Formats: sequence, C-alpha cells, structure tokens
Amino acid sequence: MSAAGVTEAPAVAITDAAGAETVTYREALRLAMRQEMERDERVFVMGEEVGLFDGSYKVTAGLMDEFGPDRVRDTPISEEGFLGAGVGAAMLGERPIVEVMTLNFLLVAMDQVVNHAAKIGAMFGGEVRCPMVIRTPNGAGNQLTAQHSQSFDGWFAGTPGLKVVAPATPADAKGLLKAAIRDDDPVLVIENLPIYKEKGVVPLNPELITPIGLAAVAREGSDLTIVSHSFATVRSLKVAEKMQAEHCVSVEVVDLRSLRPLDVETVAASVAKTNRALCVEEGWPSYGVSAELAARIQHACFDDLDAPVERVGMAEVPLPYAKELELAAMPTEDRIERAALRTLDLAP
Amino acid sequence: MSAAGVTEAPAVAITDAAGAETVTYREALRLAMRQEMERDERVFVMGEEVGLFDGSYKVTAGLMDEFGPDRVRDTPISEEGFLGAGVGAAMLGERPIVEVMTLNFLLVAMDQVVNHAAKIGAMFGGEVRCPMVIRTPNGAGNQLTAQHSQSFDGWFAGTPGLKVVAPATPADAKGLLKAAIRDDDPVLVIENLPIYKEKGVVPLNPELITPIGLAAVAREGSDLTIVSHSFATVRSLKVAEKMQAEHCVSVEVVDLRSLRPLDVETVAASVAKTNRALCVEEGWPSYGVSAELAARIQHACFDDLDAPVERVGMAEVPLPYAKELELAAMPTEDRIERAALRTLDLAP
Amino acid sequence: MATIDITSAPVDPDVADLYEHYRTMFLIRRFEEAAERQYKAARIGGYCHLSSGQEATTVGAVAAMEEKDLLVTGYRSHGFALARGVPPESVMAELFGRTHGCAHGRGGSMHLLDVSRGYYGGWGIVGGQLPIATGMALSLVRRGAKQAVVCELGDGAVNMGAFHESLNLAAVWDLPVVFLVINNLYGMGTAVDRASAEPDLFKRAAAYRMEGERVDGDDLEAVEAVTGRLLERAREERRPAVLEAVTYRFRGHSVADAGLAYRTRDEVDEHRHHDPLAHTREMLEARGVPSEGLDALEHEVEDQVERSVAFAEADAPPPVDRLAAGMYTQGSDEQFERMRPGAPFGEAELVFAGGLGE
Amino acid sequence: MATIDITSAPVDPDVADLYEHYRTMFLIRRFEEAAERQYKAARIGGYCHLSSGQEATTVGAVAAMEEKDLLVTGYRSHGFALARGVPPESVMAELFGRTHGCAHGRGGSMHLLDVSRGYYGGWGIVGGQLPIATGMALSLVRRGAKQAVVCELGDGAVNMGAFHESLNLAAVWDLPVVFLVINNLYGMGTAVDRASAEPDLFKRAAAYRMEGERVDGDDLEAVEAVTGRLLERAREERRPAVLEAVTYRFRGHSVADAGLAYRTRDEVDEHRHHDPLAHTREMLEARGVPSEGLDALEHEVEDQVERSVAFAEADAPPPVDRLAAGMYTQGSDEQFERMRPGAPFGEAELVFAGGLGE
Ligand SMILES: Cc1ncc(C[n+]2csc(CCOP(=O)(O)OP(=O)(O)O)c2C)c(N)n1
Ligand SMILES: Cc1ncc(C[n+]2csc(CCOP(=O)(O)OP(=O)(O)O)c2C)c(N)n1
Ligand SMILES: [Mg+2]
Ligand SMILES: [Mg+2]
Repeated sequence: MSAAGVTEAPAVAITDAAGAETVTYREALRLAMRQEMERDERVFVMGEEVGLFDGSYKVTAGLMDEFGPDRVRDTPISEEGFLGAGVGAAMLGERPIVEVMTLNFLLVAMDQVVNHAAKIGAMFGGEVRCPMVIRTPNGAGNQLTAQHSQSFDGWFAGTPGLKVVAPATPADAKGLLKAAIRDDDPVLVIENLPIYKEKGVVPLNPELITPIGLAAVAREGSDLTIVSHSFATVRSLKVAEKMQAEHCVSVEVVDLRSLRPLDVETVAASVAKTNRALCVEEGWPSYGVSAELAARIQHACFDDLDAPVERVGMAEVPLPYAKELELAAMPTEDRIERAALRTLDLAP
Repeated sequence: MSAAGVTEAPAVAITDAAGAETVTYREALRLAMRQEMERDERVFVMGEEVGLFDGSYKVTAGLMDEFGPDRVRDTPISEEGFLGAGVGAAMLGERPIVEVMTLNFLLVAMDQVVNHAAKIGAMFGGEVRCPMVIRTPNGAGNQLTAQHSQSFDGWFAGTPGLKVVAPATPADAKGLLKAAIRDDDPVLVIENLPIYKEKGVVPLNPELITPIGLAAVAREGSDLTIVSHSFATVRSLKVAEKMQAEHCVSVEVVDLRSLRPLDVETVAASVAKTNRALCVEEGWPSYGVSAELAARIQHACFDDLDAPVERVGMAEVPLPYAKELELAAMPTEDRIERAALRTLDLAP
Repeated sequence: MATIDITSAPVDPDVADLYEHYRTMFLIRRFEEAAERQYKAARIGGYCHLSSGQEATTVGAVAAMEEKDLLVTGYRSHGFALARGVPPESVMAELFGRTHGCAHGRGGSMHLLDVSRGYYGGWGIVGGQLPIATGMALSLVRRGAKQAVVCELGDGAVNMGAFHESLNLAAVWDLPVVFLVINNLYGMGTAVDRASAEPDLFKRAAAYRMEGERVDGDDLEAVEAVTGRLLERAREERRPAVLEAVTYRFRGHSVADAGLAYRTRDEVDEHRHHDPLAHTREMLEARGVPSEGLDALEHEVEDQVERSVAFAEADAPPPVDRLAAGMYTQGSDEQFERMRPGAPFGEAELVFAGGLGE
Repeated sequence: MATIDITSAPVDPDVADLYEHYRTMFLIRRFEEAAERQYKAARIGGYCHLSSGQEATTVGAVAAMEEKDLLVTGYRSHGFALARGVPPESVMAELFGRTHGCAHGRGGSMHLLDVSRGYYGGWGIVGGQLPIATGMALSLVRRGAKQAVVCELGDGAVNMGAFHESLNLAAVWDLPVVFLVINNLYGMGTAVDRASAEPDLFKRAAAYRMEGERVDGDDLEAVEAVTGRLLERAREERRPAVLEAVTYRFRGHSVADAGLAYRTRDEVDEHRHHDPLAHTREMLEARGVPSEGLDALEHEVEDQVERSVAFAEADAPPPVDRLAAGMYTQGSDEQFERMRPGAPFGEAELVFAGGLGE
C-alpha cells in the first residue's frame, strides 16, 4: 500500500511489475470493477442503464458483455428499491456495487443509505454486516441546473456507520474503488462528472489499493495549504501551479481522498508547516465539507495559524441554468486563487 | 418584534396588552397554528395522525375538532407523497403546514424537500413560490434507538432555498412557527422531542412573531460563549447555572433559533466579548451544525479567540438502545460541562 | 396562442381544429430540430430531451385541457410548453439561458413553465412532479374550483415510489388529476417490460381503484377525446385517472444519445414510417385541406422558429450580479443580513449583493 | 426450539403440531404481557409494540417456513422472533438492553434478529424492510438456492413508495419472496380505508402481475397452509406473492397508546371475543387434548416467561467503553486512527477507545 502512500502525488508512475497505464478516470473505475469481479464471484454491479446502455456515463461500458446480465444488472428507475436490494444482498454476504446515476438521485434513496445501510453493524450488535459499495458522481458544470448539480458529500460523511471516499485522480479512482469493494462496511464512492474524462497513470497490479482514511499530499508547498477533494483538487492543483508562476507563492495541496474517516492528521501536519489554510469544495460551503475542515484545523492548529482558515465553494444558490450564472457560481480557479491570496493576506 | 429581540432571555414575561401564559412548548406550537389558521384560510395542517389521533406527540390535539378534517388532514404513511403534495398546494398559494412525525422520517421525503421545495423560487426564475412549512421534531432520548434518534439539522440548513428554524423555548416555538407560516418561502421548523413538555411564558398576542434569522442571547456571561440550538440550549443553560455556582465561571449562552439564515453577527459579538466558544448540538458534530459554527467563529473572531473553538454533541455512533450506552452517547450536561472547562483551559 | 395566425385556416370547425393542432405539432417538430442544431453549436447546454414522434400525444392532451386547467410535466417538455401556448421565443430564450426565457434563463430545457398559462413546470427528477401535481389538485378541491390537473410522466417513472404514493393519495382523497403516462417504449435504454412487471401500464391504476385507460398516442384525435373525457370527470366528479398514451421517441433519450444501443435501426425506421405528423397531414388532405395551404402553414411555422432563434440570440443573459435572485422572496435580504460574517462562498457579494428576492 | 418441552404433546402429528403452535401463541401472549409490565416499571424503554391478537398470523406464517428460509419484519416483532425459535431469554434481554440480548442490547424491541435462525431483523422505518428483503431474495437467486424470504409488513406500509418499488423489483426479476401484509385494520390510528385507496390490500399484487391472496389471519391453520403454498412456489418457481392476513391488534399501537381514540371499546371487545388463542385452545380440546394438559402447558410457558425476565434482569448491560462496537468491522480502527485530531465529540475516547469492530 506504500505505493499509494501519503506524500506521493497521485498521478506519478508507480514502479510495479504489473506496470501502469495512462487511462481516464472512467476507465480506471471500470478496471477496478473488472479486476474485483474477476477476483470475487460475490461482486456484482446493479443500477440504471449500467448494462445494455453501457452506463449513463459509460463507466460500466462493456462489463455486461463480459460478465453477463446477472452480474451487471439493469434496474428499473427505483433508486430506493434497488439500493435497498443492495443492502439486503450485502447482508447475505454478497458484494454489490450499486451505481446511482448521479448523487442528486441519492435523495430518493436516502433512507436506505442513512437509516438502513449505515445502521446495520451497530444496531444489530455486530451480528450482521453490510459490505456494499454505492458509486455515484457529484458535481456541476455543463448547465445541468439546480436539480442535477449538487454535492451532498458532507451529509454522508457525517453519518456514522458509513465510509465515504472521493477520488480526484484515475489512480485513486481505481485504488479507492477497489478498497471500497474489499471493505466489509458500506462505502460510498463519490465520483465526479467533470473528472470522468481526465487522464492519469494508473497501476495495473490488481492487488494495489488506495487505503481508506489516508489523505495524499498531492503537491508539496510551504506558504499555504489548500485542502480539497474530488474535482476541487484538480482545480486547486492548477491554481497552485499558477500561483507559483505568477506570485512566487508555494502552495501545498492536500487531497483528502476519504471524507469518513477523515485524515485530520495529514491536514494538520501540512497546516502546521504552512500556517495558512484554504478549504475548497465543489459543494455549498455553509454546513458543508469545508466547515468540518475549518473546524478541525482551527482546533488542531490553533497556535500555528497566521490567518483564519478560509473556504471557497459553490455560491449558495440552487445552480442556475444560464452559462454566465453557472460560471459565476462555481468554485472556479479564479475564485480559488482570489481566496488563496486572501488567505495569504495578499488580497482583500 | 422587539419583544422577542436579541438580548432578551427567551423565557421572560413579555409586557403586552394581550398578556402571556405559562404553557408547554407543545401547547405553544398548537397556539401558533390555531392563531394562524384563524387568521388565514389558506393555512392547513396535514400529516400522519394529526387529526383523529390528536397528533403522534399531541401537538395538534383538538385542532381537527376545531377546524375540521379538511384543514387538519390525516394522511396515509407516504411522507414523500404528502410532503410533495404540500409543495404543490403551496405553489398555488396555499399555506400548508406539513407535519412529519419525526425528523428521521424526512429521509424518505428528502427529495421533495431538497430537490423540489428548495429549488422552486430560483429554478423557475421567481415566477412561482413555495410558501410552505414543514414541522418535525429532532432529538434522541427514551431509547428510541438508531433509526429514530437523529438530528439532520445541518443538512437542511446547508440547502440554499430553504429556511430552517429550531426553537428552544415555548415562546420561540410559538413565535418562530408563526413567522414560518407567514414567510413566503419554504421553512423547516425543527421541534424537539424532549422539549415538548417543557414549560415557559408565552405571549398571547397573535401578532407577535420571533423574526427568522435572529439569534437570542439566552443568558449573558463574560467568560465563555456557548452556542447552541434546540434542546442543546436547554441543556447549556443548566450547565451555565451550574458553572456559575460551582466554578464561578460566567457563561453566555447564544441560542441560535435560526440555522438558515444563521445569525453569525450575534455569535461573533458574543465571542468577541468572551474570547472563548463552545458549540453544542444534539446531533453528530462531525460535518454537523457545530462544524459550521466553529468555522464561522474562527473566521469572524480570529484575533479574539484565546483558545480553539470546542464542540460537543452526540457521540458518533448510531444511537444504541441500552440505556447506559444511550446516556454515554448523548451530549449530557456532564459532557457539556467538561467541554466547557476544557475550552476555559480548566480541564484537560 | 397569440403568435399563431389562423386566417388561412379551414372553415369546418373540426377540420379547423385539426389544422391548428397540425400547426402546433409541426411547430414542436421544427422547434426541436432547431434546438438540436443550437445545442450542437453549443448555444444551448445542459440536457436536451427531444419529443419528436410524440407530438400527437402532446398536442392532443393539451388540446383537451380547458384554459383554467393546470399542467405539470417532466423534463421532456418543449412540446408541452409550446402546445400550451408559451411563445416559441420565450421557450427558445430559456434554452439559450436568456432573460426573456420563460424561467428567465434559470431553468433551461428541463424547467420550462408559464404560470399565466397554468403550466407549473418542467421537473427533472423522475417521478418528482407527481406529488406536486397531486398537491395542486388538492388545492383545487380546497377552493371548490372545477379545474383539473394534467400530470405528464414517462413509462420509466411508473416504477418510482413517488408514483405509488401520489396515485394512492389522489384516489383516497378523490382529487381531480389525470396522470398522463407517455409510454414511448423506453426509459433511456430500458424497454418497458424490462422495467415494469406490469407492462400494460394503465392497469396499475386498478391498484388504487382508479380508472386506467390506454390510447394510441399517435392518434391525435383519440388522445384529445379520451383526455377530454377523463378531465371532464376529474373536474365534475373529482375522479382521478391514469391515461397511458403509447407512442415512440424517434430520437435518442437526449441529444447526447444516438438511441441505437438498445433498439434496432429497423425498429426506429418502422416507427418513423408511422410519423404522426405525416399521418395528421394526410388526414387534413383527406378532409379537403389543399396541400399548398399546408405547405404555407409549414413555411409560416419555419419562419416562426427562425424568429425564435433570432430572438433568443439577441436576448441578454441574466445579469451575474443577480445570481441569487428568486431564491427567496423579498424581505429575506434582511433575514440573511446577519449571516455575512465569515461568509465562506469566496465572495459573499456574489450571493448577497443584488438581493435574494425578485 | 430447544427450550420447549414437548414430552406431554399429543401423538397424532396434526394435533401435535397444533399443540406446539398453541404453545408458541401462548408464549407470545404472555411474553408481551410481561414486556408491558416491565415497560411500565421502566425496565424496558423505547417504543414497545405488542402483537396481542395477531398470534395466529405470526405463528402460522412462521410455521410454514422451512429452516433455510429467511425472515424479515417490521418493528412489531416479538412474536416473530419467538415463533422463529429465538429463546425468550434472548428476546427479553434485548428488551432490557442487556449483553445477552439477541442484538446485544443495541437494538431493543424494534431491532430483534437472529441470523442463526435466518431472522434478519426487526426494522423501524415503515416500509424500509421491503427493499432489503427483496435484495435477500435476489441473493438467493444468484446462489441458485431453493430458499425463500418472508417479509412482514403492516397495512399502513402498503402506501409507502418502498412497497411499490420492492414489489415491482421482486416481480420483474422473479424473486422468491412472500410479502406478508398483516392487516390489523389500523396503521396507528388510521383505518385501512382512510389510508389505502384499494382497501383489499392483496389486490395490489396485480399491479405487478403478482399473485395476491387474502387469508383469515386468526385462523392459524389457514395461514400456515397458504403461506406454505406460496413459499413453495417461491422456492421452486421463483414466483413472489402478496399474502394479506386479516387480523386485529387488541392493544394500542404501542404501550403508550390506549388504542381507543380511533376505534370504539365495542369494536375492540367484539374482536377480543374472537381471540385466536381461545379459538386454538378450543380446537385442541375438540380434537381430544385434555384441558388439564393445556393448563399444564400454559403453566410451563408462564414459568418460561418468568425465567426470561429473571434472566434479563440478571444479565449485564453492555460496557460503556464499547459504545462504538459493531459500527464498523474490525480493521476499521486503523482507518479511523488519523481522524482523532480536533475530534469534536466531547470525549473522543468514548468512541474510539475499545474499538469500532466487534
Ligand atoms: C430519480 C431519478 N433517477 C434517474 C434519473 C435519470 N433519468 C432521467 S430521464 C430517465 C429516463 C426516464 O424515462 P421515462 O420515464 O420513460 O421518460 P422518457 O425519457 O422516455 O420521456 C432517467 C433514468 C432522474 N432524472 N431521476
Ligand atoms: C417512514 C415512517 N413513517 C412513519 C413512521 C411512524 N410509524 C411507526 S409505526 C406506524 C404505523 C404503521 O402501521 P402498520 O403498517 O399498519 O403496522 P402496525 O403498526 O399496525 O403493525 C407509523 C406511522 C415510521 N416508523 N416510518
Ligand atoms: Mg419513456
Ligand atoms: Mg396495521
């Protein structure tokens, strides 16, 4: 597991006999599923359009041909029903991977996730478990509008009994999805719409996983720590490069990778070094992931901080359709940069 | 509205020609509904067991007799359906008050709250509105166990398009519910199971409301600010008295009353004075309400803080049944006191 | 329907009606073709769901509605908006995300509406519009109004829990709502019988002691007649109903889907041979409307569509400093005033300046 | 059923079966009466839902199950646990919140289970157990196992979206599950016909082309027979079904409800006159079982219930330093290790010390 360890940028080539390949995030997820389905008969995929249609976002493309309609099962539009069916199957020891088309649609299945899957281990005194994976993309962009552009990541991360991961790179997409499938507890794997097409080097070794609960220092730096996950990490890395080039500011980017468990240690170690922190997320920051981060950082690094922890995310509106409004609302690189400069007292 | 103003303890008698009465929180809510139903034909109540059964927690007791089964409407067990029906009725200008038996059951209706009610104003360009109220109690206690003991307050408070209030006293229960009914936007009124039976002085004047978006300083103090809402405020006030008596520590308690809008100003003003803050909530603190509070306080009061903002809430487990375990998990007065002493550097 | 010129219409009232319905069907077809071109030219974004092939159902059902009736639909709704008389300019401007769009550029293709015409959206969550339509019907009953609601949904939506809860409520409370199930044989790539254990969708009504009927959705007059009958009963007797209209979606699920991974080219061609547009035009000709008259109508409509594109192009996008407009009603700014300190959005002004209300 | 002494049982196999079923019914009745007393003495907390009056349904349905079949229920489930053979000590200890309770004191009355007996809970959200039971049936099919699932629910649960989605999935995928709808005429205070537009609940099965049957839930042998037939078909032919058992709940919704605000005393008395316990005892006597034998059986059961209370009282509560036990599997402690800094629970140790896993 050291290959996917803490201080390594996620996209570097990994030296391993099995080799590595440059693939998209989408392909990396598919590779993870294929490898795990080959390894373990109990693993199966279920969701709307995962089979014949090759997946709404083509993540499962080809898998039905390869594994048949029993192991890649198309479902009716009934998120509560089939997600709950995943819970039941998992309780009997299967390893279901339930795909929910986007995170927005988890709202109709919320009860099965939060009040059923998450409760099983504790509520039944450890007598039965729920080793299931829920895969779903968050994120906005492409003018999908208010009902289809949301990131409720923190709601699930705030639910004891669940584990939540949110890979930002193809390597971690593969590594974390595999870890989730092998995990004996319910794990929500939050993917991301804009990242699906991003490429990166992915190790092929079927035994390599990215451990759950371990953040990555995606970029080292000394003046400011940006803490982020999912697509916000992609954005933040670009901002970091730009700030180096244009402002001679050295930005460290901590990619959380897991939201529950949350690796506060890695975050705090970084902030102890840089003394300044900016938390970036794709979702609404008020009561969001960045709130928890700011709360933890101010606590763990009280004496280290030279400035208040700043946050930036989606403007707090139901995302409007018009391109101009959407852009104005999103946590764009520009807005992240401005917030970073503010955190550094270099801007008002 | 000054009667329910910022610096006033919520339970004091209010001088008003209409007088005041000592009633329970439950009765105060009923009074608010009765007054508003008398005032406005468009107001009606709907939910499971609100009529014939007199309300699962007896909040609506007697209202069906008084207003008839059309205005106090019993529903099937179909939270998604009847909550959504409330949305539709509100869009045509009604003023539905939808009672959901407990906050836990909102999980099955989440989509109608978050992806429908909350979206209407913005998504339709202001062409149509959704002036509805959702009433539901949060909270744990009485060994109701994992599926029935939750407080998802922050999830709703983090949803742009919603307003969220959570009264801690009978006076605010009446005042905020009335404000919510009169408000032209969807408002979630979070009540609380243990407070239902608590008594307090409530002004009878039908025109008095508690403004949405305004916190109350429930108790003045100088050494530490406790920020809380709902039942956590009741607990915190007791802790404050005890700390005064036993440790000669002067604790100020800020009762948020509204979670969205959040009155950061009042919180920050208090912390600027006391230099120390403890956030208390009934729910799980990680990614919870106290996370947002800590994030705001560290930002707004960076130079004022003598110690990190502390938090205390429900232990992060699905609440177990056994009395001993439940008690160990809850944010009891003991645990709040210990956290307060820690915030004051008076305990490890 | 102010934008439609009817001077060249036939005089026989039945034929004149059909003629106008044909105009609307043709408008929908051409409008959506234009929308697709604009989508491919990146002037329209988001999801764009076309209804080509389904026009007879759309126009027939809306034609049966009285002016005071209310309409609620899913996201495949350009046709419904146009049929209900929303000006094409207003719909196209919405697709372009412009100020004079029917939702002022904030909703886009999936969230059209026009309250002045009783059209309450345009919703994007499968099944989510059903409880809302049910609540509207409840409100009509509370007022004692003799009005009814038409609630459109797809064959895929019948398997959502919201369908069940809504139909049960509508039936147990005797609400005036007609659930119009557009069975276009597929929900995305899933054929009806792979999704629904009872593929005769209208039969599900019986589970609520509700009337259920099926109609050939490509037969405009049949759709209009049966919808009219069910609406009448809903208005007069407060009896809800399910109407299943069987039709076909010529195009993919959305513009991004070629629509051939889950059905054969032959199947699509076969259905295209029964294009309800061609069929309606033939009916008109058979009833004596001259071909030239129909050609002229078609040209008029094509011009109208072009004008709508030009209008949308020229229209201004919503001002960025009004990002939060509409989210809350006026008066809310004051409530939110005290939320500013430590506001985390990056730039608090973006949200608060310009106000929250309209 | 190790704790049940059958030496005094009749020899005719049919009568012997009935005799044992009567024992179980009587056990449930007395057990729940004891639970109520303990609840009122504040030794049991939470919600406590009694099933007095429904014993014939409970025992008949469980009797029809094979050992390998699986059981999933709602929250009114003391009877199901006992009928399935969970020792009364283990159930009573759970109600007391003690270590040797079947969920180790973590679930209480609503969340009983016993995996070794194929009983997968004990769920508290109305309708929430249905998708789960459906998924279990799916898993059985994936393994090619000839087993079936019995999923209990109430008449109130048939109006939840989860009911619809689950039944559709079970039918479209041909899953071996029997949905046992216990129609006790009320969901809390709401009579069936005020909640369900189709009050003949078994008819709802038709909406999924599923077999639906109704049985007199107070007729133990009828319940056993029809459940057996439906389970057999589920196992052998993968055909799901709905079985509606009509019975009556003598007591309030929970111990806290007197049960008279929404029904008359007369109605309750009327049903009490048809107590399935008395009826079964009469049947046994009619089939030649001596009254003294039955008295003896009753005394045995009463002793057994008393022993269960004594056991529960003597049992230790779960250790507070194992608050988080069971929440995650072993190995998770390491994953959570790095979450400690700034942990906000008040005392992080409470959650982390003692470990997360079993
Ligand atoms: C709850 C939910 N799940 C999934 C989706 C994604 N989705 C959008 S349209 C669609 C298919 C709907 O099919 P149908 O109801 O037949 O309508 P049609 O597209 O054929 O008009 C799906 C799965 C959604 N919008 N909402
Ligand atoms: C989703 C949800 N809504 C409401 C409740 C509260 N509740 C618990 S039991 C119950 C009545 C259920 O009635 P029925 O299904 O007939 O079962 P019975 O109690 O008669 O056994 C209600 C409303 C709940 N637990 N879950
Ligand atoms: Mg369809
Ligand atoms: Mg019942």
